[in-house]
Amino acid sequence: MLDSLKSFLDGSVSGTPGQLNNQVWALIYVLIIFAGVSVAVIAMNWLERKALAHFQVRLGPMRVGPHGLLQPIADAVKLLIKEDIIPAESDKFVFWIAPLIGLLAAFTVYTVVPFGPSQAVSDMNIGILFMLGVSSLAVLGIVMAGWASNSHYPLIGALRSSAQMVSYEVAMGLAVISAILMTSLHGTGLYGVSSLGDGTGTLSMIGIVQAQQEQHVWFLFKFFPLGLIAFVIFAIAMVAETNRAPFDLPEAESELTAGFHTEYSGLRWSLFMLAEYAAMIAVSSIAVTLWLGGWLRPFPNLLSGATWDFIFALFPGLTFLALGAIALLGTVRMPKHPYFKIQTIGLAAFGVVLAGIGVLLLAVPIAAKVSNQSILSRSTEALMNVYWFVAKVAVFMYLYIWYRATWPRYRFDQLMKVGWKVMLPISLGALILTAIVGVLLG
Amino acid sequence: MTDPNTISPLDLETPERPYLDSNELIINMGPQHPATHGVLRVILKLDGEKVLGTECVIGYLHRGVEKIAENRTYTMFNPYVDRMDYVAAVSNGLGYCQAVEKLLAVEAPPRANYMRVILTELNRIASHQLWLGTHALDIGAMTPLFYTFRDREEILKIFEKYCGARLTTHAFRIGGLQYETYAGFEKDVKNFVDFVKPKIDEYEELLTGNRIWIERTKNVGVISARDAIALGVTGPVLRASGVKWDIRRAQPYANYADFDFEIPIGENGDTYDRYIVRMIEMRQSLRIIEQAVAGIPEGPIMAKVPKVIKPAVGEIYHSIEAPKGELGYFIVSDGSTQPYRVRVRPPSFVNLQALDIMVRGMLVADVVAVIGTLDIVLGEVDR
Amino acid sequence: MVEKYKRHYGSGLDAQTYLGQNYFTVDRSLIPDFLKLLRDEEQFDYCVDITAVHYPKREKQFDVVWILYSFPRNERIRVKTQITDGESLASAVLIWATANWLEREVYDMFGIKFEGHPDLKRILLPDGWKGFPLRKDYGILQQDKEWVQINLGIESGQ
Amino acid sequence: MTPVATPFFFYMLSGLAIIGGLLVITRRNAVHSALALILTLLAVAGLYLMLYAPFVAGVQIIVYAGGIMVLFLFVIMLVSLERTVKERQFNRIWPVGLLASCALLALLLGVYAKGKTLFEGRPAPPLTESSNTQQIGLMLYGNYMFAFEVASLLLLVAILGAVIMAKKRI
Repeated sequence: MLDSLKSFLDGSVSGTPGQLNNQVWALIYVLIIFAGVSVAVIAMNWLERKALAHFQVRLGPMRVGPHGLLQPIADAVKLLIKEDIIPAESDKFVFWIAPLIGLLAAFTVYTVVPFGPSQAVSDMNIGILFMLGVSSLAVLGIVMAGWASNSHYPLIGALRSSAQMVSYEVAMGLAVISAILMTSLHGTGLYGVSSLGDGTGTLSMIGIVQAQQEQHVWFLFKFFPLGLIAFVIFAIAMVAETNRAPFDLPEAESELTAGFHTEYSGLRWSLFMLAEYAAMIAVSSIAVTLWLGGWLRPFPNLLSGATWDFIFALFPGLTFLALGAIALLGTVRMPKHPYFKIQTIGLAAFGVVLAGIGVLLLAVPIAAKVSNQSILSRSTEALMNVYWFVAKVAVFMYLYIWYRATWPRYRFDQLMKVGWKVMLPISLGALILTAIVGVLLG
Repeated sequence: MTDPNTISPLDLETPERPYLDSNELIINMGPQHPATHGVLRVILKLDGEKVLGTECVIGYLHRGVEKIAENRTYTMFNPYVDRMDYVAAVSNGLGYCQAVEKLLAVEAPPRANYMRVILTELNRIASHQLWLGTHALDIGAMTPLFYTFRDREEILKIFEKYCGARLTTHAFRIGGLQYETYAGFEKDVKNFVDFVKPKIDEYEELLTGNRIWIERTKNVGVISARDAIALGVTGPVLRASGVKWDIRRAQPYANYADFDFEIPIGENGDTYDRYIVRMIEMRQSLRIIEQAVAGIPEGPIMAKVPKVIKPAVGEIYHSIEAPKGELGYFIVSDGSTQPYRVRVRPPSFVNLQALDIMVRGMLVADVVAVIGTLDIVLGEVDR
Repeated sequence: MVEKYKRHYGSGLDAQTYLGQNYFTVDRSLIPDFLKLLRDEEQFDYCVDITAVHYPKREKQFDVVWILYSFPRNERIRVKTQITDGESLASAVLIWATANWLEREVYDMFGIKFEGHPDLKRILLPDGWKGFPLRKDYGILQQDKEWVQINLGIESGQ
Repeated sequence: MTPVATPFFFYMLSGLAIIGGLLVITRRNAVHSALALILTLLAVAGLYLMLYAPFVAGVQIIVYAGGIMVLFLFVIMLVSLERTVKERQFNRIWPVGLLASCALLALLLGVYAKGKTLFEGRPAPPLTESSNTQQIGLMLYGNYMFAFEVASLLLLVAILGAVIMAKKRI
């Protein structure tokens, strides 16, 4: 067992734990990802409340911890100790299992999310298919929750949700196919024909990113604007897929009070929320992988070489340093009243921790450059991959919040109309054109 | 469109199509529901998501205002009217005071009238802002709510500085005003007008051109001018259906005849037109306020009113254009110090009646939009 | 207009003005015809309000008042009739749709019945409530104790 | 890639599939039956994975478990369940069902008994994992092009029929 641990670390082999059949590392990866996603959901929770508040000229959580930093923890504790209500007339078993299915589907997807060329639990050769399949199971949880509650509002919410998810999955799938198609096609649109890449298509998540690297183009820009169209279709469909504003009809609070989870409370309700945010991150990961070059840093080919690698490797550390600086700036701007003393200290400590992480992240690439040890350079690379992937996903997360603050909600029939009459034809057209252009240029 | 005269009451017992009732639902929307603006209960009969019919159950907030009036003197009843449409308390007070003044045959002095116009128009803007925020929230746009509440705060500050109260102001007295304006009142109002003009543009920027907003409001809750008149609908709802009728213009009260303003009308009588009409009304109110502040005369603020108000035997009906529609007071006097009967003609109550024909055949989401666009206040519906 | 109707209806109709506001006092039997006539012939197309006043000492206890408005003429008018307790009136729902809720409220508060109303039941008070609050013999602190105790499970609503 | 604990997973997945199948026919509540059917479908998808057919497994999950079953549930939820639970009309045809399942059982047993002789000697070599998807594509669009197109035409007819039935006026 130690061997298997070591062989992975010292760089003698490379690949995902799944490929290497290394169960121990697979387990460690799963745990890391589970913890990471949970933390990301908590962070997203805080960030959403804060950002939304600032969109809406208010402050958001300010009381629990400095600038409400501990609010998610307080919320989690509250939800855990809240009374768990199961309606008397509900279908107990289905009611009980529904949130679990949603959560399971949302988290299973992460087994194939490639945070780097070897930073994924497994690299299935049907990766993207697996992802779409498992995330389509999430709707089962919602439908079951709505039905099991045995109440009208949840039932309507569940009906809306199933119709919505099934219809948007079609457009989403077609957009995905046109990205997959690009893995096998030469030619980079605006940049003319090129013979980069080996020309074999792949469904593997890692393979798709590698194809983008080999072809020297993010699929977003390939066959411009065809890649862009497919991406936009996907970006819209994924919002509908995760039931977020402006497509949050299944839980439209002004119409259906809370939609499918009206009858849920406490821990079960929080499982739904966890699943929703996890699913948001998951679909954003798909979008990043398929169109935005996954873990690739900007211009991996144009600005290649050890120097550029080193410069880009400094980004993670610098980001954390900047976050730390913001926190410390907040500390300085805290009111001087003794009432805020503990908060000020807390914020300062938080800033110091962030800055410390930043320094650590800066130290790794610098040490790697100086000492030239393989393990250090390997971890620098892993760091960079994960950093760029997470940074790209974070952009999507911010977009989710932005949408929610800006747009009113669609009506059900309009949503279906957009799905079937606008998105589906466009994505189908984009797919066909991609194939034609690819054949003509290839 | 169903003929409003012959619309049948909702039959909750038998399904419309007895053998294909696979998805006919009866849903209670309210009394505790996020989008019913208080304790309104709407019984919806649905076919899937399509609304087959509605029935409003009201009265949860009934406080017997009309009964209270019979047991209070004319002066004592004045603060109670603020509690009906509590988001437009100033308008309520204006209507009541003017009705009693008419009964007593006294006339408020010009300065008082100018002040009354300024305060009621400010209140109209506040009411419309609250309507806009909640209406947008019902349709799913969260952000306008906070913008409108931020700006409404400035109006409430002016009220507070003037009379000490923010919501239920009790700003007017029978015969005029109790308080002279505070120092800097004109400046505050002028500053507010300058402050809020760009803000209204900001609301419009968020909503007017928004595709989703347009799709959610165009052709939703349509009511024709004929039906609107038959149903007694008044205020912006009636004007959005294309009837150019505003009591401020048709039968001017206070000194609205002195001011230059336009009455916006819509064409289609849908939710979008009602939205546009109210947005323009806010701007027109600002125009009136500007003119009033510029022309406010010096002079007394209280007419000669006897200490004990004892109108002669008789009855009077007086109505004003409240933000929500025609607000009327029908007062019967028996010659004593207490009114024999006060009947309030509440605009929200009558407008709410139109909900049924406006949403038949629409979807559940439209019910929410239409309740919002009718701009009802349950305190006034139930009294 | 007044002359014309006076001639037409004779003693059943009287027109008065108080403080510049015009109203007709009409006999109960003429009400349905007269209201319809006002809408069709005189263009009073908008029924502002329907209400009632209770005079317990009179033989005909109730005044029922229709407040009407004409958009084309920009004119308000009131129609009044007197009825005794227990007498019913013809519903105006088929003349003005808005009469629906307004008549329900009059029924709710005064117990005046309107014949031909599609759904005459209480509107502001709960179904099953006893008593009509706006009658003068109904005390301001009075309530339907039985209803409160059964439906709310509390001793008193006050 | 060496498989892990193959017999265990095989028996577990088969067991799940069989239990799910039994639950489908024994549950009175249609929603419960549908959920059991989903279990069966997922277990079968797992079996496909064990057969080195990941593409088929993925499609099984997307199409059956994710798509068709959601529509099933959609329809079931719309039907008033209280009445269907009481009605017995679906159970009247059980002799036919028994006959059909007996025939199927006989067929399967026959194949199992004579399997060696029916499919001559060697089983087909397992496909290498990486080329599986590609091979399916080549097969579908190469050897079985005609059958594939006929199947898609059939589906088109079905869609048209559904549209005509659902829509009263076109």
